[in-house]
Amino acid sequence: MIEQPIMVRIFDITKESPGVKTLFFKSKLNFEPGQFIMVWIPLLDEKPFTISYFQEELAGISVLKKGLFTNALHNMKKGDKLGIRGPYGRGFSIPKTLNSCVVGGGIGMASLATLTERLGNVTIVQGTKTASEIIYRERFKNMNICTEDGSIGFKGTTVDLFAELLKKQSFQRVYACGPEKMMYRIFELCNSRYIECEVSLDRYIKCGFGVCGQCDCSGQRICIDGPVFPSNELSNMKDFGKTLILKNGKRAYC
Amino acid sequence: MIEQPIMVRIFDITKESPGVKTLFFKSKLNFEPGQFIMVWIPLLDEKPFTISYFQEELAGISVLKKGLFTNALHNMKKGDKLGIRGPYGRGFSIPKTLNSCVVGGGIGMASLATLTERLGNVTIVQGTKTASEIIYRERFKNMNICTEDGSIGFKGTTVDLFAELLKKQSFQRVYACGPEKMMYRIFELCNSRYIECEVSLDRYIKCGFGVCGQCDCSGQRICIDGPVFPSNELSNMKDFGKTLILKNGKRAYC
Amino acid sequence: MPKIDLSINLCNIKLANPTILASGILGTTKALLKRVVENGVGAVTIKSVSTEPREGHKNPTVITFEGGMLNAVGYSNPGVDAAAIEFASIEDVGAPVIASVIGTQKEDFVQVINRLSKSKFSAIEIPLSCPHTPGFGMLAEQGTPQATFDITSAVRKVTKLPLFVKISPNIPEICTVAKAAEDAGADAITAVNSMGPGMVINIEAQKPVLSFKVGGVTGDALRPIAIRCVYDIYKAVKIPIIGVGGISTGRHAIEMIMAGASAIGIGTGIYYRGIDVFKKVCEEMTQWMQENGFYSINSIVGIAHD
Amino acid sequence: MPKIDLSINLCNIKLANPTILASGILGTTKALLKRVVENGVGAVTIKSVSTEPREGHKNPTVITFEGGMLNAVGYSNPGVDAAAIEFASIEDVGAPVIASVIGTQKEDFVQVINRLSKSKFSAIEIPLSCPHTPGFGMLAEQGTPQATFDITSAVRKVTKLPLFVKISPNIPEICTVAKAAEDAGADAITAVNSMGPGMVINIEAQKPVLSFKVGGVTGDALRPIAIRCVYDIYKAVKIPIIGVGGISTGRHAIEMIMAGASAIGIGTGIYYRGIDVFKKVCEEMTQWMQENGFYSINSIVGIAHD
Ligand SMILES: Cc1cc2nc3c(=O)[nH]c(=O)nc-3n(C[C@H](O)[C@H](O)[C@H](O)COP(=O)(O)OP(=O)(O)OC[C@H]3O[C@@H](n4cnc5c(N)ncnc54)[C@H](O)[C@@H]3O)c2cc1C
Ligand SMILES: Cc1cc2nc3c(=O)[nH]c(=O)nc-3n(C[C@H](O)[C@H](O)[C@H](O)COP(=O)(O)OP(=O)(O)OC[C@H]3O[C@@H](n4cnc5c(N)ncnc54)[C@H](O)[C@@H]3O)c2cc1C
Ligand SMILES: Cc1cc2nc3c(=O)[nH]c(=O)nc-3n(C[C@H](O)[C@H](O)[C@H](O)COP(=O)(O)O)c2cc1C
Ligand SMILES: Cc1cc2nc3c(=O)[nH]c(=O)nc-3n(C[C@H](O)[C@H](O)[C@H](O)COP(=O)(O)O)c2cc1C
Ligand code: FES
Ligand code: FES
Repeated sequence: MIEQPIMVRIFDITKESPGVKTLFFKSKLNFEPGQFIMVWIPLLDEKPFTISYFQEELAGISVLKKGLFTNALHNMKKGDKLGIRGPYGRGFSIPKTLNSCVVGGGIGMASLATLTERLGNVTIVQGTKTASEIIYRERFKNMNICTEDGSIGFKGTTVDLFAELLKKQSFQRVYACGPEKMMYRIFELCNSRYIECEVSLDRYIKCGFGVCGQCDCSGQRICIDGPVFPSNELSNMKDFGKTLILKNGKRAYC
Repeated sequence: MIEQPIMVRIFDITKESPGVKTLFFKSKLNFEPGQFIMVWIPLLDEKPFTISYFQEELAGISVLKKGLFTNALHNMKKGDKLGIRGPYGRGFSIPKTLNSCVVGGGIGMASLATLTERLGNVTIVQGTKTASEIIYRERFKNMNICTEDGSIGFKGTTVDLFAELLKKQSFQRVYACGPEKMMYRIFELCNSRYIECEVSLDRYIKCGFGVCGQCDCSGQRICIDGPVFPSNELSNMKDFGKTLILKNGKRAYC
Repeated sequence: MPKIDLSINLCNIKLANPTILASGILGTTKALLKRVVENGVGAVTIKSVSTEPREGHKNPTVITFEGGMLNAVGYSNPGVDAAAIEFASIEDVGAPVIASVIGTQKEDFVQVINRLSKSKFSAIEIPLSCPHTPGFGMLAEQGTPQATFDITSAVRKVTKLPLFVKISPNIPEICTVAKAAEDAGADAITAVNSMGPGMVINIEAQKPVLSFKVGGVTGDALRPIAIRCVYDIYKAVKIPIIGVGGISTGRHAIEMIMAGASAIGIGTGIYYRGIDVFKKVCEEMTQWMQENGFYSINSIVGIAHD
Repeated sequence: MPKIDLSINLCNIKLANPTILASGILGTTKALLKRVVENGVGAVTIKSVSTEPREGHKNPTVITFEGGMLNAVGYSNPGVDAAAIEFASIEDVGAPVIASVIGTQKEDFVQVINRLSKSKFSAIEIPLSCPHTPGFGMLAEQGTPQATFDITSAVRKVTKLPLFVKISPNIPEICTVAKAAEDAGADAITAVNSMGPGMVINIEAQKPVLSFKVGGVTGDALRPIAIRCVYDIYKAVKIPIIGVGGISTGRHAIEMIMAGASAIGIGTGIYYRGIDVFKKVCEEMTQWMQENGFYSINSIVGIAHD
């Protein structure tokens, strides 16, 4: 394998919410839910995105507008070219017939989308700050939605809603992706109830294939050992929920 | 494939004639009759030799003492190490059930030995200057032998003896290896009788895999296009039987 | 049969085996160094540290091609103050740790070394040879014999730790540079840094892939060059050599040691064979030594020479 | 849809396509040159010729490794008198033929060129950059800017044929050398010669494999270095560049042309893909150009530059 971007044309663009667009492109990636690709805009930069749609050689990434690079992605048009390489990393484990729940906070829902499709019958929790930020409403009809401002669904965070759900039912496995503090609390909740949990971590990515050391979390490389980690590994990762490493190598709090 | 010598230990040494020794070594070469290997003596040189024995992972080269390198080979002992790479080149074609004849002049017989074994029922002509130079007498019991001094067998050259044989019988295919002048005359004899002929040419070899251009014969590279050439190709090779190229690139007469 | 002993003594540092994690690969955190030690390495090198924090180049910073890898990370690092915290009580990692120190001028090297002096590093390495970071290495002419002598001398004055000078394969006068380092008091030569630089262009994008356009070449492509450099340097200096460049198997390691290396560095090999490349290389070396009648690393060093 | 046109005009030589057989590969006889032409090449280069016959180094002279090839042939050639006979009526080969001329001093170059002047060569190439032959190229310091200028000037005086100067990837000051060649009247730069040298040691034999111990590195390992060299030289000189190094596919050829090459040389590619590599590369280029909306080679030259 050669780790170099391949150029693909944007086949379609859909708007998921005011801040999130999905860019579709044709691709024969050998992709597992939870893995990511590196997206290159020549002369600008290259950044990691999860594949949020994957059907019949059409793949999509759902991009939350944040800074320079995601802005540039939002400004792209049908027919424009992007470089992609990957997929990289270890995805979610997908056991058959488990009673499971996915918990997505904000754009974290993108990482869980293809997993959710694969799992089929699964409890879905999606939470955002406010109603307009909820994505994939058409795609997943029976989501348990929550917003911090209560503008739609349950008022509160995904952690609050998940805790509510746990009062009524139990799960054999929980998958979470979102802000690290949120994931950490979901992980704790699961641990206290002996529920297996897998979360998809987020660190600054450079190489994407395990050599540069940029994406460290307690000796684990997010890009190749993760981004998905199960509870038993997370228990040994002291940095989880606490510190991350910036582009320049400095530590910062999550 | 990586074209670098692999060291093998000399497993056994047998004397074929006063001037010819066979060195055996264990090897899993994927070898076809007519192909050759490059034999390396570290710090000395590396030269081409045909595989003259090949049975159950035991391969042998029969070496005629000629100059510095073949002398060094003759001085080696059981257990000494040699580098080998290959096998290289195009070997003899081996059609089933043809009535065929192999004609070996001098050490040329070495190139024909494994072919002869593969063909099974085949007419064998071996010629040398004198009786003591005949090799493989135990190995091939029913050889038609000739010597220039008549000290054993037919008195004359392999060409003479082959011409005699042709008076009594015909062949569908003839294989020849020996001095180029001899091969050229066998080729002519065959042509005049519409017998298919294959000869194994001898040119100075450097790379062995078709890049250096040292082994040219009329635009054919002996090392990769040959060393075995069939009549129809030989007909277009003007240098065949006439000129060869020395180590320094100068032309000389065969 | 005598037992195979892979351990070495490199400038009075004891290594369980001759493999060393090369600088810039995974050496960003103490946790990662520890992980590499768990995977059987003999010693580790931290990612190079400068006085101030550096973001490095933008992505793409590391790519591969048919013959190896290209990188232009650009010396991203948190600066010496943060590094001193990250690598405090570095002795915890369980193997000797080499501090890689960079600077744009010799005072910087001195400053970084002084500020790291509280951590128990086993040696200092100064790469004067990066081919793709403005202000440093080859792009700042730190790789000339004179500059190598000057920087090495300045560093020598402020540390008693074994001092390794890391040099570039891109210069015809490599032996002169190695000699200059030796003369200035270096305890070992690390040979080599990445080669080139090289460039890969994506033809559909019509642009170089690396954001810095060019990057240092490592991996298989570099190995024969690195072997030749070590072979030549071995004849030119008396101090030990740490051979680095394209090593990913036990055979490669033995080859480098036969060329004259006393220890070997591995970087790109992690890409080729995983983070446990160190364990694999050691196992392969042990097996080869067993089969070929060698029982210590010392008995192999430089034996390809006449 | 416009027809794809691969033909180029290189210093007023018309080539059916931009592929050129690099010097030293198969260029030993007229018959082999003809064979290469039958396999679709745009122009061919003869193996370098000196005043006197040369045996070159002993075998092994050419080996391969994971990243490419190593050679130390050592400029074996029959000398100019025999070469003049071999390459008489060279126009028969059916494509432009470039004479590669070497010497230990500038008078040798002049002498060889004069003696070859009866043959209808289309251009002269002088490699000042071989890394493994004592008396020539890098081992005779012919690759410095000054020596390059001197030899090129001397040759310029005795031939009206297009003059190509072939330079080494092993020197930091590659652009200065290219500029020196241009200033001295070269019509094109051939970039690059083989890299290194490198060394491969057989660990069971405990000896370097090549009889000359070291050899020039070519093939995949060289490509990113060659691309970078051409990219840099393109900015430094106005004359065309023949890009050589690691090209074995149409994509590689396009990449080299985007870096700034007007034509491309192929050597080791013959090992990777056979003697018809030229045909394959041209077919692949044509298809790529079709798919990507390019119709002439000219429109691609240097477009990776900002
Ligand atoms: C495995 C993984 C999968 C991801 N999947 C998605 C996704 O599907 N959709 C989505 O919108 N976002 C995803 N992200 C986050 C996305 O990479 C960042 O939002 C994006 O890089 C921001 O770039 P920017 O220039 O717009 O913002 P900036 O202003 O440069 O940065 C905003 C924040 O984004 C993060 N970031 C920037 N560069 C990188 C980088 N190279 N690697 C990791 N994080 C970076 C930093 O935390 C930074 O604080 C994913 C991140 C990871 C690690
Ligand atoms: C395809 C092929 C298969 C061969 N198989 C055998 C074999 O099975 N047994 C055997 O005894 N000999 C074989 N030879 C010939 C053998 O390679 C030479 O006899 C040997 O190289 C002589 O080396 P030297 O140093 O002893 O003699 P030198 O004194 O160096 O040379 C004697 C003659 O050997 C030839 N020769 C020398 N070096 C080479 C070289 N690198 N390549 C080709 N020819 C060379 C030259 O014609 C020279 O005139 C074969 C040659 C070829 C091309
Ligand atoms: C991604 C990457 C980053 C590197 N960063 C540094 C660095 O910060 N300091 C340094 O001295 N060498 C650095 N190097 C060079 C390596 O330490 C090593 O010399 C080179 O990679 C050759 O070894 P290899 O072929 O085993 O990778 C880096 C190499 C790579 C591939
Ligand atoms: C076996 C071999 C012999 C060579 N001989 C010569 C030579 O005689 N003169 C020369 O200028 N270059 C010579 N070269 C260098 C090539 O012309 C070319 O510059 C180099 O191989 C890089 O291109 P490649 O990667 O396509 O092989 C030789 C290369 C090889 C592999
Ligand atoms: S991003 Fe380089 S190791 Fe993970
Ligand atoms: S020996 Fe090199 S081409 Fe045949």
